[in-house]
Amino acid sequence: MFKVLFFGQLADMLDCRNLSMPASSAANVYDLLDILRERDPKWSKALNTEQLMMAVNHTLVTPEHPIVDGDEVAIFPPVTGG
Amino acid sequence: MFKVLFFGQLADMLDCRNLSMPASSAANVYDLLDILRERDPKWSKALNTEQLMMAVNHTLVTPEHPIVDGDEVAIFPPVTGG
Amino acid sequence: MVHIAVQTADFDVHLLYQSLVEANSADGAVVTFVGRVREFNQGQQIADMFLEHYPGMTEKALHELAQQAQKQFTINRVSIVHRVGHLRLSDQIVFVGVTSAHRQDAFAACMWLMDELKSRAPFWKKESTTQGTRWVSG
Amino acid sequence: MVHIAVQTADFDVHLLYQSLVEANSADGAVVTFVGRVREFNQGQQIADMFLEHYPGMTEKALHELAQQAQKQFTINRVSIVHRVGHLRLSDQIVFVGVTSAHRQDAFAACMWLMDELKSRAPFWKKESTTQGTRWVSG
Repeated sequence: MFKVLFFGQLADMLDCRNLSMPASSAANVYDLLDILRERDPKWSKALNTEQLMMAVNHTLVTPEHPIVDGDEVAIFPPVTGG
Repeated sequence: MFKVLFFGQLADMLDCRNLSMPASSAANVYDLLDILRERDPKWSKALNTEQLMMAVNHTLVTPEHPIVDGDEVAIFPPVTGG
Repeated sequence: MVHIAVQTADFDVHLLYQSLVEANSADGAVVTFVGRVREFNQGQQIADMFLEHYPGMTEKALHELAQQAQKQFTINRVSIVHRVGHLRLSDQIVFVGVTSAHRQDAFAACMWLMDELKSRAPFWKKESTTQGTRWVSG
Repeated sequence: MVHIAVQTADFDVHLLYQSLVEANSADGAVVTFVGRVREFNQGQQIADMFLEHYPGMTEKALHELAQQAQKQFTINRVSIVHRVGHLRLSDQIVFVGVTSAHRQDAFAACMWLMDELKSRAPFWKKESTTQGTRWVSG
């Protein structure tokens, strides 16, 4: 299993802050995004943007980054701190 | 009359912090420096450098700046505040 | 020295400044930046703000930025404090302080840290304006 | 707002910071620089220092720099405090604080002010080092 977290406006749009998925369901973040977009039109729309950032185990990654059992994957809109 | 002030290392070298001169003695700062250099070898040496800054009435000026009666002229080495 | 904090409470600029200079005779330059909630953003009047963050990742990201700054610039101490949760008009949001022997290095590192923090650290701002609530876009 | 002071007494960074942000909801960015007497300069160990200045011209020069910064950059408040007289190791020498809606302007103005202050404001440093006393060359 791995965890998926959502933050900011994206979490509001999905009305979801976290979920768990079987480790075998996605080999990398790119796959994961494809699978999530297929859930329903709301998810498809919210995730169909190039304005997403992603982290695996608290480190920013590119979509090619692999996902393995036990990972914490986070998907979020551009950050706006400071 | 006008006043001439010296500061920093220049004042130490000249062993002089201020003096007064007749208004007619120098038309501008350039003239004033020439006159002061003629005082004696110590003054000549201390003032014979391009590393001098000058102010008239509390404003930085170039050597061409005129000197008139009542002015306060200051001559000093490069500033080192901050 | 690296000091990182992510907190709901306000921070004390004076104490943070003290920790940058205490027992520090090597550094002639201290540059600090404080970011505050300002009245207008993108043309709308701000009433208050909610700052969401990613607990766990946020402190790690700030630590990494501080360490990277210490490698990239000739600086010594770095202090970064970022608030989260509900903030009101004029509240302090973020403190970044850097010490160095020379001011150019301290300025450059402090600016770099703020740029990186704004583009890489997981914070998201939701503003309450006179026209309702909106997420600030990146 | 422009606040200028030339003084022998130490200054309180916290009070100066407060005066920059008090009743100021327009400015999201506060950048401050503090210069301090550091242990080594040009390879020699500093024990203490004497800061000479040109009374009358100094405050005028700092006022003019602050006003020029307010014309040249999109900033609001400017505070400059410079000490003179005898200073010891780690003592605070100078404070420059700038507020602005945006951090880039505040950083740029604060750096510009320090550069100009160092090249135009009439201060001269005499350092006491382990090898004797020397005037710092500009």
